[in-house]
Amino acid sequence: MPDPVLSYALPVLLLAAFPFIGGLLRGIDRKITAHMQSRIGPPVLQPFYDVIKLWGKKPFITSQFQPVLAFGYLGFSLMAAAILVFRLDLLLLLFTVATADVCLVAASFNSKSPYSHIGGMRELLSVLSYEPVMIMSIISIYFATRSFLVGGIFSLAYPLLLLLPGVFVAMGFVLIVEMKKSPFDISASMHAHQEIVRGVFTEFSGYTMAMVELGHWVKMMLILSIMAYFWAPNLLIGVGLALLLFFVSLVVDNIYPRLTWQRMLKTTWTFGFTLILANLVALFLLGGV
Amino acid sequence: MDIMNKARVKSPWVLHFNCGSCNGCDIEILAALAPRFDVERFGIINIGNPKQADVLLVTGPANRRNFRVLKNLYDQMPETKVVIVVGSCGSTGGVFYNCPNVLGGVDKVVPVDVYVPGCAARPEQIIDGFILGLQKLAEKGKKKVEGR
Amino acid sequence: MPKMLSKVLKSLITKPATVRYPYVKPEPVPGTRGKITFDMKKCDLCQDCERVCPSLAIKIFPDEKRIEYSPFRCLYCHLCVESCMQMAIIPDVVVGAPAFEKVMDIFKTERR
Amino acid sequence: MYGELIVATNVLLPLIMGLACLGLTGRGIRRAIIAIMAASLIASSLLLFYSGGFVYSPNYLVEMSALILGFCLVAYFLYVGFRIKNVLVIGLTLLQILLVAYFEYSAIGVSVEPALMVDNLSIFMSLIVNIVGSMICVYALSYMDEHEEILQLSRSRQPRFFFFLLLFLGAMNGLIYSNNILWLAFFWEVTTLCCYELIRHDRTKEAEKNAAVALWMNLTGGVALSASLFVSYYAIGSIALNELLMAGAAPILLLSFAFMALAAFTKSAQFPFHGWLLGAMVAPTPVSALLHASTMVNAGVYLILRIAPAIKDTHLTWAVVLVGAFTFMLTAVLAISQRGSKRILAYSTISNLGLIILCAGLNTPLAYSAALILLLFHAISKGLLFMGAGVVENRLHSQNIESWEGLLGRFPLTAIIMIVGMISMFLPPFGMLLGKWAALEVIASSPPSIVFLLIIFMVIGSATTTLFWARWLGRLIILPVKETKLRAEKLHPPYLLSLLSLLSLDLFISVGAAFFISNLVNPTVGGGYSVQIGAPLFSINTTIGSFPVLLFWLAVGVIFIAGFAVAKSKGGVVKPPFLGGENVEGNPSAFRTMADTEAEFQVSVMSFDSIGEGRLNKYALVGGTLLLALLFLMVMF
Repeated sequence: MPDPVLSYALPVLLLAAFPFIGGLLRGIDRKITAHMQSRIGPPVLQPFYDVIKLWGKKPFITSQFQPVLAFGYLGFSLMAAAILVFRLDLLLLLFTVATADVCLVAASFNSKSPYSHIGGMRELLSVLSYEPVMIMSIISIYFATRSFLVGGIFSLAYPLLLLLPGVFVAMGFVLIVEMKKSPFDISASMHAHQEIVRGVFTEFSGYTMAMVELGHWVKMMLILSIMAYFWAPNLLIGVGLALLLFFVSLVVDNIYPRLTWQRMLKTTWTFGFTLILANLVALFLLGGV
Repeated sequence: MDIMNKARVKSPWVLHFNCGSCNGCDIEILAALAPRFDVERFGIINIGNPKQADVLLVTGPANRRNFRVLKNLYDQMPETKVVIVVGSCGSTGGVFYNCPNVLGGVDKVVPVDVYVPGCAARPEQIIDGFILGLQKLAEKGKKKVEGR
Repeated sequence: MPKMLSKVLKSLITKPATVRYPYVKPEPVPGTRGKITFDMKKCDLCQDCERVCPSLAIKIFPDEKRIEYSPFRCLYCHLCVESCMQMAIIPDVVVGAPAFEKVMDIFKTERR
Repeated sequence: MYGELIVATNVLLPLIMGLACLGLTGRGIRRAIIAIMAASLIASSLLLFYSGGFVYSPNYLVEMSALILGFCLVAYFLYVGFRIKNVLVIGLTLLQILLVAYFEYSAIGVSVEPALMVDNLSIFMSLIVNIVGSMICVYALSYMDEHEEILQLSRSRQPRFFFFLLLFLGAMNGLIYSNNILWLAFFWEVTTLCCYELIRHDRTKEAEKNAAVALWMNLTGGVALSASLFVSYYAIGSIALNELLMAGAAPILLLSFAFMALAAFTKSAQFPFHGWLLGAMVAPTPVSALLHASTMVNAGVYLILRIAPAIKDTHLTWAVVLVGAFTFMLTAVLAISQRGSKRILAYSTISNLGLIILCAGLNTPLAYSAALILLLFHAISKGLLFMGAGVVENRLHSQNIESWEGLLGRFPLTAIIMIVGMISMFLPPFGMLLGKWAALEVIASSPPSIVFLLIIFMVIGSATTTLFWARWLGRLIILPVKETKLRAEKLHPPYLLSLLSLLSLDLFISVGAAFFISNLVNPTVGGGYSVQIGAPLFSINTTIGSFPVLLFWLAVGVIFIAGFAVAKSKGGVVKPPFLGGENVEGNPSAFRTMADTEAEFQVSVMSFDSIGEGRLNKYALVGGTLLLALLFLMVMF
């Protein structure tokens, strides 16, 4: 389908919408969380107010490199989103997400602050905990589609979810880690106090923080979009599916306490690996490949 | 820049600093954050980090040990910012007025924008204080724009 | 966890416990110790209240026949109310309102 | 004539120039010698690349002298064994002498036509060895001056050092040109000798000890190679590598290949032979750089790549894959518990070599391409990293990465070189990631019997790789507020020349990866396989994925330019870190304590002591040994 509208205009539009939908979702997230805690919560547009306000504050930085790296986090997240909407290689997407994370960690390591150093280290550990699961998920998608290109998902006879339910659940873990939700929020919870102040975000302020926040939304949207692709031919059901998992992650956030990094690693790896491997073995046995 | 000011008023992030209070006011602040009063309705988040905070919420009188800390935290908050003092001790020194270690009100150390009386101040009053504080924040935001 | 789960889901569908404070003002609770006012018709400027005040919130200038009371200093302990022989101090149930400046409440009398 | 010229410049000239270094000890003369040597090595390898392969057979006299030299070499090893009283060394050397002497006795007059054969793989290796190797030699000029200054030697030992350095390059070239397995074994032993002598260069107790370990492990490889020679002679009556590779996969030949693989594992420091490469870190840094980037470990990989097409579709190849995969994962995990800069680099090398061996063992066209891509980019990046680490080590007098804190503020140029080197090891769009991308695709398309195991090894290995590099990278870029402005930094000209040329080479071939893959890697793959990696100018395509390299670089460029633009337009006031408000005026890395005193604080890297060497080494040794047993078990099937 060489339709220029479908192959270029739509992805660009989608890409531009990514931060907005992400921000809206963050607002909904806060609203739902508040209601779960029997509160009213902020308006749905609250995340946008926050980011606009942060952008307008007087800039404090830790060094000349920090804003560049913070922008790198946003930029590489957007780039990963671009890779997804333009239907390029999924492995490439993964590497780009890792690059974005390294940018964030590097920015937090940039100042000599104990809090952001511990936060950065923990952020690396959470990368360590979700990256293998994510690579395995992508390889599983490859097993189902025989292609690493996103386009392969669209040429499948069955929705991906029917072939890879275990992988879908495992991606749920990735989502929770990426959203920095409890129980995997050791590097930095999105608000309120914690033992290391704001962890990896401690030394960001003003516009650098705004960029990091935007990048965070984009990344959340990225994972949710991958989830949506699990029902690729009918994206509407896919979006519903992604939103369902989003809601589940909020519930989990509210009922689980924070884990230590060892527990986090054990949980994501054991559950993720077992789910994916069991799924793949079943796929091989049933001859679905 | 109107949008900016609106956003500023809609999203005041709070740094709460206990300057040596008896914890009465702190508990009331937490009560204001908790579901019954839920100040997150106004976008107020207890951020705990001066670099991202807009409102410095101080309880307790300034004393010789930690006025430096207070000053430092204030300096580390980027403009635009307001300082709200909660409780009588923070406003004037209160019952500790004559203690050898106490300097007096928080306004001896950093410029204070809003005083919330009470011992301890009730959550309703803290919310009222916030409303005044946000007015001040909007004013400061406007001034900043005009100042350019 | 299951307990938490049911709780979380229940509060998701029930009405929030939040009081919409600035829009809905609560009824003041009787018996709360709040701000004080001086009934200058009864006050004889004896300075009893000034002496018992733990935080020096009341200052009485007998010569000028003036009382200065700072709600920003007051502890709302109502020792003054108890100590006043003339029953000249009227307790309120609401404490002082927040303000930009620490304004004093000033009471004057023409008596004596 | 042309072949003779190449052999003369690449194999003999280093020896002659090395001898010249030994004789003419002046500093200026040495610099001139190294400069000439580097220029001629690079020129001849480029010439070789442009004019293609050749075959060359030296006359009988040369062959006899090589044999005699070989026996002299082994005799020297025997002497060394007695001197350091190492039973293993003595035993292995005796075994070696026995094997070779018996072979010469029984197969007298066997000759190989041609003795040297240069094909595309040799050319590929030769480019890596000569270009990176000569840069390291240039680098060593400054490094050794500084090194001896620090040690305060009364008499310079540099002539000896450079002799072995150049000999090493010559031997390496000989090794990759050899077609006669006897010659291969001879050059193999020469590299062992150079390695041993260079590791013990500083003559400390530790250096001697580690050199002995390196010696016996590599002698094991030498013995294995001789055994392979023996077996192949009795199987096909020839000791020509090309004939052996053509001969098919009879069980007896598989035994020969298994011995070669064993030899390769010792050289490439795969489990359980990883100990010697870690011990080699006591040597001066150019030695480490040479071992890791251009010579020693690449010899092993070269041998695996050489025999890979021949063991395709045998069980042996899966054993090779498992050794590579196991090493890749476990060393990456071990690396996160390390704090010594050179130790992390060493583990990273072993890990990447494991990945290369894994790919080579998987034995598909794409896998072979992936192995070559990894080999190429690894050599350059690792050379750069070691050279940078050496510069830093000479200044800080410490190998601990804790002391690297804020390098960007202190030595900006070196730090930027190190940062680029590190990024090129684990982040896109640099070449290593290109290789890893290809490797992931290869692993995903490997047969179902082994794919799950490989996937688990691969994901854990690559995730931990990200962790340890990012952690180290974080040390470099700490900028205390005092030093937010970068100062200019002075480096010696040889440092500057070698570091910057490798840096630009790294960037250049990473940006033009598509071009280099189609012109350098694909012809090499073409020797044994059908090329499966398409490389148009802008992107690299396989049948199952695509990596738009140039587009990626463009995007990275845009992101960073935009980032700088935003940073420039918004600016900002540099503020000290948040320390709970207890900051000390004027000193951003101090705080006020409870007792109102000022105290400096440190931020250090997270230590993963619980998963350190003490716990994992035994798994490494036991697992590696079991896998080696598997290697020989597989021969029988």
